[in-house]
Amino acid sequence: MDFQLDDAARERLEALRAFGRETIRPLGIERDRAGSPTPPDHPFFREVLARGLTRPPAGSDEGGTSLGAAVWRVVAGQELAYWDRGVSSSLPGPGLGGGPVMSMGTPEQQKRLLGPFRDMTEPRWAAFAMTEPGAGSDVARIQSRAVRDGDDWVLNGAKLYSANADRADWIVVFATVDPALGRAGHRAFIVERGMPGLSEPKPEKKMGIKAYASASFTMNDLRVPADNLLGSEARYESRGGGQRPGAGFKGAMQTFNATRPAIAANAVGMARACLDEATAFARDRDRLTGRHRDRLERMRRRIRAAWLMCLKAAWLADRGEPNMVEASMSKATAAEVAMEAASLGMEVLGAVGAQGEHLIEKLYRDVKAMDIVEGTGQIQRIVMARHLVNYPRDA
Amino acid sequence: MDFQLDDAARERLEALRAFGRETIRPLGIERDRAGSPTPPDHPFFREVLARGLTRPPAGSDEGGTSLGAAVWRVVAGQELAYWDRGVSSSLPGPGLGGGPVMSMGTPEQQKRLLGPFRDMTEPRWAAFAMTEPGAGSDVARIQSRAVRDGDDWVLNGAKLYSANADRADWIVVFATVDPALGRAGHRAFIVERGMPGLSEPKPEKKMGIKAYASASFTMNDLRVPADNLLGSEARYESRGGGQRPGAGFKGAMQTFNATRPAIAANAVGMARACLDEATAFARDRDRLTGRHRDRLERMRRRIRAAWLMCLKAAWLADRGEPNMVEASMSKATAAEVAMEAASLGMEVLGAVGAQGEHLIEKLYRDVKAMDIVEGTGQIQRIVMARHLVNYPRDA
Amino acid sequence: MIDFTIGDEARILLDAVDRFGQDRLAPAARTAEAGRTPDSAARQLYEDLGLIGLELPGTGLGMIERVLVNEALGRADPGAALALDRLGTGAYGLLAADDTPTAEAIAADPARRAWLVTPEDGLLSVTERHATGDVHFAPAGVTDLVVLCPTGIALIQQGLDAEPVRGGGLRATGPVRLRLDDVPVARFHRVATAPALARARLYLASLLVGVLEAAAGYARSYAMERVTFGKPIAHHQGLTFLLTDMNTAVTGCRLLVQEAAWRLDSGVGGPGAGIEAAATAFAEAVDQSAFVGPAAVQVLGGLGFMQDYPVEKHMREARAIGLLCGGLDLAREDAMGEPATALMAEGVF
Amino acid sequence: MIDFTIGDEARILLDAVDRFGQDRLAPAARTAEAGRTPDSAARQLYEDLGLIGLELPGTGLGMIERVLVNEALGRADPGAALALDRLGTGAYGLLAADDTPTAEAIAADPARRAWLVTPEDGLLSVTERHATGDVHFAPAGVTDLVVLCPTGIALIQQGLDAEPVRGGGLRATGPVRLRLDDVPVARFHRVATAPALARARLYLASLLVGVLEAAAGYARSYAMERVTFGKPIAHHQGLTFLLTDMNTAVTGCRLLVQEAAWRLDSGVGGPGAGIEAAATAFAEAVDQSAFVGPAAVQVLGGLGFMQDYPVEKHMREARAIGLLCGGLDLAREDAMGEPATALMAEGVF
Repeated sequence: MDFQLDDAARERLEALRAFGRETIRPLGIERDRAGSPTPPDHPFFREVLARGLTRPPAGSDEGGTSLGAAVWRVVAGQELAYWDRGVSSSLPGPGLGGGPVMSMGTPEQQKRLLGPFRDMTEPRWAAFAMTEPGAGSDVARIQSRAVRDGDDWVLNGAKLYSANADRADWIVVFATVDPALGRAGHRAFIVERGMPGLSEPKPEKKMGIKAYASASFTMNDLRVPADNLLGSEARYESRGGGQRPGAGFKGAMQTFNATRPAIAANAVGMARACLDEATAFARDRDRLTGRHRDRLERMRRRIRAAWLMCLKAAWLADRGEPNMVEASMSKATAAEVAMEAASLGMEVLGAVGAQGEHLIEKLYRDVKAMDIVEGTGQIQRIVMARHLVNYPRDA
Repeated sequence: MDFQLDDAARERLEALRAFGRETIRPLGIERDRAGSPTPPDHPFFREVLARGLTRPPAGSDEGGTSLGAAVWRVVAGQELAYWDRGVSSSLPGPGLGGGPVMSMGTPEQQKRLLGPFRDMTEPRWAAFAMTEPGAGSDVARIQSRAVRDGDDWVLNGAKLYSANADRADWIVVFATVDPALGRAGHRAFIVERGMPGLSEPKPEKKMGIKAYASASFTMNDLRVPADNLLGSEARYESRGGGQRPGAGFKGAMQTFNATRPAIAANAVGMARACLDEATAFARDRDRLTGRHRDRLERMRRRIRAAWLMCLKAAWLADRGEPNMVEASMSKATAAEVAMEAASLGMEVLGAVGAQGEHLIEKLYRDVKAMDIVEGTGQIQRIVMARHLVNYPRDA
Repeated sequence: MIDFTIGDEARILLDAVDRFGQDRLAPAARTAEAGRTPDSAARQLYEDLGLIGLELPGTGLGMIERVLVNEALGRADPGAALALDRLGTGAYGLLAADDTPTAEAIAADPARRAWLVTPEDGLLSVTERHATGDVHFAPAGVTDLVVLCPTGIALIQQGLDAEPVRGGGLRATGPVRLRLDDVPVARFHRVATAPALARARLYLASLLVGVLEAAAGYARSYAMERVTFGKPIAHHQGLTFLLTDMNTAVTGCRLLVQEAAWRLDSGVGGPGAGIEAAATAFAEAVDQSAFVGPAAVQVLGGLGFMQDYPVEKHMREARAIGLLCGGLDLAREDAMGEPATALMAEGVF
Repeated sequence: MIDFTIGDEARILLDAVDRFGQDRLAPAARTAEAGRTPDSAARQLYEDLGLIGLELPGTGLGMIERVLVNEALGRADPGAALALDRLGTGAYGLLAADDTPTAEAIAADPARRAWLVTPEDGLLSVTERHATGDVHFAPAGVTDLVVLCPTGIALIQQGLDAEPVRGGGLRATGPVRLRLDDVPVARFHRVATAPALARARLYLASLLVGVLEAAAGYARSYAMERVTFGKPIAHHQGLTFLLTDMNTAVTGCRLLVQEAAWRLDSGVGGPGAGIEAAATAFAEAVDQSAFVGPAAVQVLGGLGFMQDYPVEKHMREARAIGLLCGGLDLAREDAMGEPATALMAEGVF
């Protein structure tokens, strides 16, 4: 057993930390006060690219870290969200759109869609759109329709809360060819900015994490070429062998599974920010005693447990071992831990918390999202239960 | 609004209290150490009858209390369980068997079965048997069979954990004439002590509340006369009008509904015992500070909330108003409050709790039953949900 | 006698307040939040309902009526409820100090507004003559600051420098921070402050009950409408139990608030009993708000996080209310009263 | 490097211990409880497995192996596990005092048994020469009492008057109360006690993890078998979520225990880090046992309350373990370490 980072990873973490302190945290607070996402032409994004912040560190074969990619993702994800979860979600890159392209896209698509992101001089975004007015947790229930028409597909429907969709070059959009087919009817399409029929994605007004856009849009007879069906038709229609019906849905789910520990790590980072801020506040007022001390101890203990869950889930992923239970456990736990930490942090602040000027007050509004995004705590429990008690898929 | 007892009720409560302190508490501890129920010929039971402890107080029309019967039941139930829940459950009387006889029995049956209990010189018990090896919370699923044979019914099956069944003159036994009918197939029978085919009810070994028997028995071609079908055949078979199929089941459920606030009050009494003992222990050791004080405050606050729920549910019952939500709420809450109070009480004791000699340790073992008996916390939530969110009956 | 009945007079008042809350305040809640004040028509209606100075001598009304009213207003918009009551918790400090004339004067003058704090609600240092320090949170326009000090009650009417703050919640009050720089104390009354603090806590606790009720109620209605996996989400037992537990939590708080109000009004059990009961009710409401507030957002999922729906506001308002008047910790101290638990030992409270 | 792998050597040991636990201890758990001791064959097997003095110098094993072993034993019978390890937590006090010979002597002599306590585990007053007072809970046959005093570690070998007590749980240890009436202290070592207490806590925490795992596991298996309302109770979402939460609680505790063991063995972060981590793991296991223990009984319903099923025993044992070695409150003090949270600030621990 071993629970420490190697020097290469630690060095990289220190760089993230410095940038977080100097740039990410102040920007996050600024955007919270402004109540709107960081504009895409903000110099911050070019700086992020110039510093190479979105690149994973070199691997051990290149003399870099011996940490696996998934473990590094939770380490970095924790640190970035510590400074600001909203800003960290706004960073340029393919975002949640990258996973489906990697797992389902043809080589041609992967090259076409992901290639431009290698250019580190210009910030670019992609996005992922699953949630609909009528389908949140119940992703199988999406109503957006895709109809084949000659060489094209025609899309109609509405999507909610797609991260960075307001600035995305392309969006992975899930739609169904036949709602009666359930998951087997799902298809993933690449919708590109400016395509006729795509409404301007509109950032929603949120309680917190305001630095990135959760944007909603509609598709009105939106026509995409067949090449923009992610993974080509064969991917969905083949039966037997490797591919099964429902691959489109499964593609989406795999995206979630891979990102859950990283989202959990975000929550851990935010909880840690609550802890550090509350500790500093209590110390400054000479109140590191009694109930406040107990609150801090509880926050710290629960954060530690959640963090170990993140590490374990990521470590399993790096080994290629099943980690469904661990991934969902880390997500469900870390989100609750973060909410509790923020709430306890507010109590440490007392009436200062009501003032609305302290970072913990912002975190209190930010963290609630963590138990909702990419699978609510309830959904995580169902995922765990499938493995633990054979909870039926269709219950 | 008013939240105080009148003088007549308070006087009666004082009498219960004195008897509880002098007799019930020591007997409860004695039986816990012995690990077996109080023998039916123990002089305690005659003393209880002689003192009239099982009689409700005179009403205001007789110059007595202005409290309603249900409110008095929670007041007395709380006090008795404060001194010992096991002993209070062992008190002579028709017990849970009384409810179904009152709600479903014919006048003849009521007279025949309940009449003997008016004799206050000889302790007598009756019992109620619903739970089976395969059916706990899911009472509709009972498997005990009743088959009509001439003028008799023939019963076969097994019943678990029937309070005082080891000493009961008669037991209300629920059986089904046809499992396929579900609740509509249920019938309630009076099984009398010594009937051929009835096994000797055997007290089970329990974690706590050992002063009364939770007895299990089997029925093996047990033959009861048609007169022992509770409420007579017409009660079950009439359709339309007042009676519906499933009346047998409903009879059982009505019994539960009426007793839930009283069971909740038991739990409140036990929680209060934990609080008082923990307070005394902390005071004696000069530890009424910091975390211990906070534990006591939390116990106290939660007990108070649960107790007000009991009063409200009982008050509604006395007014003849629907109280399903309030009754289930009081039961679910009080049981959890009691478990928490016992667990916190153990922490106040520290290593003395591990010793197993302190009353709180006994209460820790006793209270867990309260979230199980007469409908688990889960069942209570389902009952509440039927009213709050139209939770379906058959989900 | 055990009796949960609400008297006829209170019922009539309550119905009017509830209509006012649901018809006027609730629909305007987001406007009031953005504009940092309820509209002037609402101010007038609140005065017309006689809700300012409800507890002043001669009205025949007391804490029972106040908690019922506040529960209804909290359900509609707790920020507006605090903003509209210009006398508010200040009344309890002034009445405890036997300074009814000042209370009546404030109630009568639309340009005045009182606010009650403890030194823990800022970094206040108050002598019988001077006061210095901060009040972390106050509504806009405070003219009469009532401070519950260890040795008595101070009334401060000058030098209340106000600086607007964002407000974590309760933005309809137009939240400010007050800075007092060695300002004069207008009057100092050497009296016990606990009775005033008890009433102030109950005032806040009843608002909290209202907010939590609104949050739980909205979540419940939503969950009965929203269908996933073939049925309303309210019928997925995981959420079903969450919803029943939210309802139970709110009910428990409401009962504690009502009992405490009865105790303060009736004096049964002595003044200590009412102080204890009020602190208990406040502590429980604050504790449960940490559960019910976020849970309501959770039930709505992504929608809950959006300002298009009321539950994110409920979550913020509830958290903010619980931080006032010394917050949870001070209340827990007072809730323990004498550890001998004399009242508990009676088996009924 | 982040690595959760259990080494090959530890794995082999663990498999043997797990077989011993499941094949020998678990089936005999009720007999051992009623008879207040494990059977003598079990005693011999425990010694043969080399589990007494596992942490003594020269074995090459450490806290990681101990917590894995104890988790397996706790799953089978925590009372027996405590009864069988005659050196037990005493080892940590003796090693911290650099008194390896005494530890080895106890390990080698079947007639001796050590027990480690803090003054909080009784009403003990210990000087460097004499000791007076009680130890509230100890296993039968203690010959070497190790007391972690504020100024050092006392070893007491005479005058350990034992009086049997019932035991709320852990009856297989043959629980006694020790009364010390001004008895001599055999040796007093002026050393820091925190490292010994940390290891003792981790010893107990790993037993707790085992018990909770057994409780959660039994409840889970039962819930998958038991059918109500047409499906396994594990598929009624209310219980489903309870079961997943129990599993999550146990997993969190296990991870904290493992990390703390690694930290104590490796010294990474300095000795303070290991002490803090061990206190954290113990506190969390105690806190979670208040949830998992009763929840397992709840899942079984009426059956859970009966001695025919193991979960009522799990609930009692878990509660009892958490009261030893100063219990939750002392652990929470040490878990906070320096509030500066130096390790936390690194983002990883």
